[in-house]
Amino acid sequence: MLKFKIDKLNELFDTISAETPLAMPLEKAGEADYGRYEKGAKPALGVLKTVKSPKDLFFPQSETLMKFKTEGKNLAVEAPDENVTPFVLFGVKACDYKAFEVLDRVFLADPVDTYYQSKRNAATIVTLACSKPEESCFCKVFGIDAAAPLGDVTTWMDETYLYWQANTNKGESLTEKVRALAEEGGEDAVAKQQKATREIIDKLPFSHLDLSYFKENGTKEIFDRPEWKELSEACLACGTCTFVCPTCQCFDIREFRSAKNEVIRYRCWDSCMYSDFTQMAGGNNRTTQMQRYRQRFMHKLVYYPENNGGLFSCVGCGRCVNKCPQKLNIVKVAKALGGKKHD
Amino acid sequence: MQSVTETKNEFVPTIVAFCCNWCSYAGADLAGSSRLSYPANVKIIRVPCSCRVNPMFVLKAFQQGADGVILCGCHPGDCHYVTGNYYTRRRMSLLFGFLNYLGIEKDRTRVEWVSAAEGAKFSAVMNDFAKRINELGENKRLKDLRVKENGHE
Amino acid sequence: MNKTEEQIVKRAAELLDNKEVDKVIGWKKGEFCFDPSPAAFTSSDELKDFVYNDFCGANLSKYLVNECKSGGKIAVFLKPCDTYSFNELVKEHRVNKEKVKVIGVECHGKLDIEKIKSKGIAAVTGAEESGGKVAVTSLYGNAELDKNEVLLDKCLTCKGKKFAVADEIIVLNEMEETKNDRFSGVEALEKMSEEERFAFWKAELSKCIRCNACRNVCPACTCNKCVFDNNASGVATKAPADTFEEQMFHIIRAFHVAGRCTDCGECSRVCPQHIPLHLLNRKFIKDINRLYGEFQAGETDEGKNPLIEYRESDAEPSSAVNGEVRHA
Amino acid sequence: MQRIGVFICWCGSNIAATVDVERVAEEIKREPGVVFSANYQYMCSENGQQLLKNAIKEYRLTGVVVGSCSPRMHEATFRKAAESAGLNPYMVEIANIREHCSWIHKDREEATKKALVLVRTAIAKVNLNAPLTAGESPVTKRALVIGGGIAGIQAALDIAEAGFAVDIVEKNPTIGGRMAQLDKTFPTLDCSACILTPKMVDCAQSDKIDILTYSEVEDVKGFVGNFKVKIRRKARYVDETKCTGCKLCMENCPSKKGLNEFNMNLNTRPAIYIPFAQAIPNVAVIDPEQCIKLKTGKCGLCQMKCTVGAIDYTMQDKFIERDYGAIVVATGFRPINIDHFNEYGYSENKDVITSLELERLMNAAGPTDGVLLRPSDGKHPKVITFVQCVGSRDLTDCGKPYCSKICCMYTAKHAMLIREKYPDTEVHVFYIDVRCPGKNYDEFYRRACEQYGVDYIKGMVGKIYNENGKLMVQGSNLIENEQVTIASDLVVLATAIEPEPSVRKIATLLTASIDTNNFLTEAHPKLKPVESPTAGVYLAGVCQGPKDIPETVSQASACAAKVIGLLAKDSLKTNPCVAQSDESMCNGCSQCANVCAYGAITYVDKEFRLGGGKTETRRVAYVNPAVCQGCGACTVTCPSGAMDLKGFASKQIMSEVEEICRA
Repeated sequence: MLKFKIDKLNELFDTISAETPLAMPLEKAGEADYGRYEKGAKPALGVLKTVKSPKDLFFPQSETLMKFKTEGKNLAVEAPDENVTPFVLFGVKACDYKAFEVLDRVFLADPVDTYYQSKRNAATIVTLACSKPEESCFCKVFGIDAAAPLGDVTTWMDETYLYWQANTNKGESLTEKVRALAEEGGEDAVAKQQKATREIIDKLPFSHLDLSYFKENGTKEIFDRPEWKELSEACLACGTCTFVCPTCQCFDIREFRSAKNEVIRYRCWDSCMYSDFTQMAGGNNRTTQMQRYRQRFMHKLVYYPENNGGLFSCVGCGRCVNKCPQKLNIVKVAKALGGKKHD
Repeated sequence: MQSVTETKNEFVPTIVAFCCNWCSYAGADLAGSSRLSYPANVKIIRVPCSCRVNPMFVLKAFQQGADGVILCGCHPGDCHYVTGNYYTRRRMSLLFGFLNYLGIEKDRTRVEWVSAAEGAKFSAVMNDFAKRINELGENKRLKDLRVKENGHE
Repeated sequence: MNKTEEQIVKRAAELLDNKEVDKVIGWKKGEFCFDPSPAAFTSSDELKDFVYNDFCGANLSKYLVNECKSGGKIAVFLKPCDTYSFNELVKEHRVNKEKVKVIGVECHGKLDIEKIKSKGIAAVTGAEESGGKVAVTSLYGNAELDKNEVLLDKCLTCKGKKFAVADEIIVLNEMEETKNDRFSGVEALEKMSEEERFAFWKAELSKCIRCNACRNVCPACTCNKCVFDNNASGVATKAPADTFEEQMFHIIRAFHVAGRCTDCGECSRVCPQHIPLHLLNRKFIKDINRLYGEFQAGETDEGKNPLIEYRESDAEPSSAVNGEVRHA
Repeated sequence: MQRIGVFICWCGSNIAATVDVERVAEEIKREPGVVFSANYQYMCSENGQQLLKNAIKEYRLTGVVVGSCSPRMHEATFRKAAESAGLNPYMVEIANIREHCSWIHKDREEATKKALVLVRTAIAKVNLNAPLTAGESPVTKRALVIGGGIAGIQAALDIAEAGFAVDIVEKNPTIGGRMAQLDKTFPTLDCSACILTPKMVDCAQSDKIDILTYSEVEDVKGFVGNFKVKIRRKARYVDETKCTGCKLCMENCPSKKGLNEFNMNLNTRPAIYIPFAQAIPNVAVIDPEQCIKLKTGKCGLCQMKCTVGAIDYTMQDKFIERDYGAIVVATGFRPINIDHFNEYGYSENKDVITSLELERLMNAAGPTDGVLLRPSDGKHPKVITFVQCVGSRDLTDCGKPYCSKICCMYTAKHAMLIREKYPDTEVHVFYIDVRCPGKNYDEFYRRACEQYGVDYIKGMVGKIYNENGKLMVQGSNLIENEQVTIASDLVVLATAIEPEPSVRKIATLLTASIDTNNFLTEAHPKLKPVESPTAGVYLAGVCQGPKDIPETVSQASACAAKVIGLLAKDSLKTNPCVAQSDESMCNGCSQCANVCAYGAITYVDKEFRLGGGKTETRRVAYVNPAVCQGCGACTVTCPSGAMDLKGFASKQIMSEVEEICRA
């Protein structure tokens, strides 16, 4: 294990970014989000939850798929360059890292989404263990250990050091580039921090949320529960929960005319909360907000696990719990439907 | 490469002028029949009344690379539709003030009242506006970066 | 349970039991004290989950747009600032006031849990206000904060404690007026140079994730179909695919609600990125006041807003943009 | 996708000299959607139109773009041609490559490029055009003439002659207008009253003409063919149907201090009066400002004396509402106020008078019974000096920038008449230019100089002042290049004329445009000189621009011909470019109705089908296409974009914007 003095972190980031693009949580106008580190940027490593998850790096909110060029009355298609420069993604939390697995199962399954794949392959992911989880966190429910995230490199941070443990070959080669800045050691400090974190996690109010209801009951039974109406009543149909969610993966394909003879076809995040979600020529199969609301949670807790060996498409990051304007969230849904076990 | 740098140096702004059919478009016609010139980069869109101009049109123009947008209508009180330009006046006073509040240069937008009889005024206004936009340079603050440079050959 | 909440629940139960109303719109308790959600109650049994506390910041008036579509009479609890939105909705025929019983409820400023957390307090389990202080409990320890430091932004610039409309009111403790200058934020920006303003808004707006929370919570944004969702409109966008689209969305949205925005502050409350969206709407309000005379949308449920009115002597756009003061 | 044909007009050399029309036509061929492109010398010619018609048929065009002169010029021409070839006329768009391009740019490359952009922009628009069909609206077969001067009288008589009902609304107690005040008329010197009064009588006697004197237009609603006009009938305090015009009341009225407007305030009249002997209607009116009974409640003499009981002191203003198909504006003029022209001393010296005052002083029915006596002492003036262009062609803020057109001729008339009647009088005229175009006009002026020995001095007057009872007119003689001072007994100022100020309000009510001098604007200075840009509104007389009696009468008759042409139709095609609300998006918020100047928008409750067999009733906007004028104010007020304007749809305008910005 290596460790870097906290006051050497900027040097660390400068060293990495001198060679490879580096993405990490940065502060921008008071909020923390992943962004490209440049000299002078403000790292926001102390922030537990960035507003958006790092899925943006692999599945950007909007991404060009291709361009159409017209020449007189002829049309040519231009595909974007899929060669992505290798980059380092730093500071990913355990829950967000787990979310990549959820996304991989969608985008890397046949047919492979090459746009996603190329970026995924290009990334060296450095995770950062949580040390101060909060009340909205419930990663434990999904078997995630926030104190020991995976990734090419795992790091821990306390007041004095950043501890560094390479896990993969990619991780090792990144380590070689920064070794000069590091000292050896830190196992004890990490173990101490992990213990404290795990103790707190055990005490978090949602850590023992029971989702067995969604595994034990049939799709139709869950789908037809009368509580959906009441649960969804206050929903504003905004897309906050889906856009801050690390596992939401729906997108829409749109076009933009970028020049007289050029059209950009791009994809952008869509939200199942929106009234035009899955709109088809013949109309929409979900016409009420209740139906749309139900779709989101059915997908996370029922449909996705059914197709992915029981893996929930929620990692308990708690962003939706924090950000829903009207304080609706997956925890409330799980409790209302899987009710009795919580009383 | 040479030509690219050359075109860059010789900035020719794109200017969109919305003109009401009854006064300002006719004023532009009169400027034409009186052979009162103004820069060719001023291009006119005919609307029935200045009150037809939706803020979205103005933004669309900037998005697509316009460097200046000017609205021309009948003088207040002379609107062919009685009150149309009074609404224009309020809407655009607020909108243009708002754009400036967002940091958009206030001279990039303008409202002028030009009657059907004011061909000379039309030409003078367009000359002046084009000059001012030239001084301001390219619109960089309210533009869609996906929109390609059109080269302004 | 606080006294006011008790009184509200009692009144709601009466109304439902006496069949005076078929539905009551209020707040329902969540997992903590700080996460109540708006909710509808149709029987007095359901009222056990009713909550009215320091975190009931949500403006319930917009829910009436949908609720009014079904038959039956509805009682709604509105804080003073929310009542303006109600009037505006009635004015625009979006809510049928005959169907609604407005019950004004007292408000002493609502708290912002995100602000509490931003004070470095994680894993919050409770927060209670008393005498200008907020006692916060958390898994990491307890803390006491100044109420003013953790008020919702909209409450910092409270419009006042007057109910613009109310069929009845429940006010047990006298509401103290807050002294504030709600335009100081706008003024500070106006004083900046164009470049500084542009940089400020660029940084703020570039955070926008186009979740539409600001629009969807806004009581003035009640279009059946928003231009930004309508592919036929020519301006529809779904993502901030370019910085321009963030600008476009927020400019058009602010313009569409200009003269109709009551300054309820919900847009800023719900923004997941804490973009000070109220500073956009408030610029329009300030300019309307400056140019066309003081105007408070939702003061009454009739009359015209300043953008569908005019005076022959109105300021010219050139001088208006340059800060001319002209009204009445 | 549309199949678009593009036609580039040379307009002789008007376009072709600056724009490479062949290149434009050639490059445009490459545009998506364009299946035909041609250039031609004169597209508006019969052959040009034929080219367009043939192409529409041969290439099955669904859209047409003509690159030519302004759409204000020939849009209608090309639409008609397209229609005759079976294409919906609203599938035609004009790219204005003459007024907005070839005429203002000199550089051929630059102009050609701009022309290309303009044509492409029109293509972008026409791509989104949809066929539009004009609706029909009925025509009310009655005309309104506002103003009862010679213009109004002539228009009314001509319209009535064709068999249509017509109302004259006159704000004064009698019709006749300014012409009734004149003594003789140039260039024939026949008596004004002698030629006017028979026409006034004809009006009164026509069963088609309803004369509403002492009345004003209060409100106008509607549109061509369907105007609804509210008229205020001012309280006259005399029952028109009873009064016989015997004048007993006038003789007995104790209040005699009212200034006689008809005589340009040169003498007084009783509080109850008939403006002049030939007034139509020949009915008295009470001036409430002067009437002792109305002011103090004590008097009532006229009521006692009236043998038919026509006097009614309790009379109130009444409002009537009538429907009209067409409106003629003939509100006339007044001399401008010259009190502030200090150099002429008009307000200080009683013997400095205006030409219209001189008319009254020379008129047999005037304050001096036609004997020319000067106002100050009633003596016969021996030296009379005329000053021309007082307030006309004046670029300072005091006067008017335009030529009042009639002054040169009436001054020649006055000078001649004075010299003839009083040969011992010396007459001088200071002038800038003498402008006498017109049949027998120059001859008339020369007679004044040559036969009547009127002394014309080219030069401006700098100052008029009183010295020992003489009016010293100090001016320059530009021909002799000297300063002259003429000691005069009377000075006559040829005062500029301006539109009657009430025309402003009328213009606003009619939505007729008005220029900076308050003259109503014609739809086209050459091709539509008697029509206002507002359909169904016509202009006669000085309200449109300075003119003399023959011109006024011609214009009035021209108006009448236009009105008759309109009223002869049973229905009119309405403008199909009107607003329309997409009910599925409309919120029913009423904002659009609030900005509609025409009251074209109403609301209806409409049932909509939702999914799953459910329905929902919503309040939605409905636009009456016959009432909507197509301004588009509502479209911007509508936040959801449910309201759009046909022919100028948001998407069309935005596609034009895109094309321009991306050219």
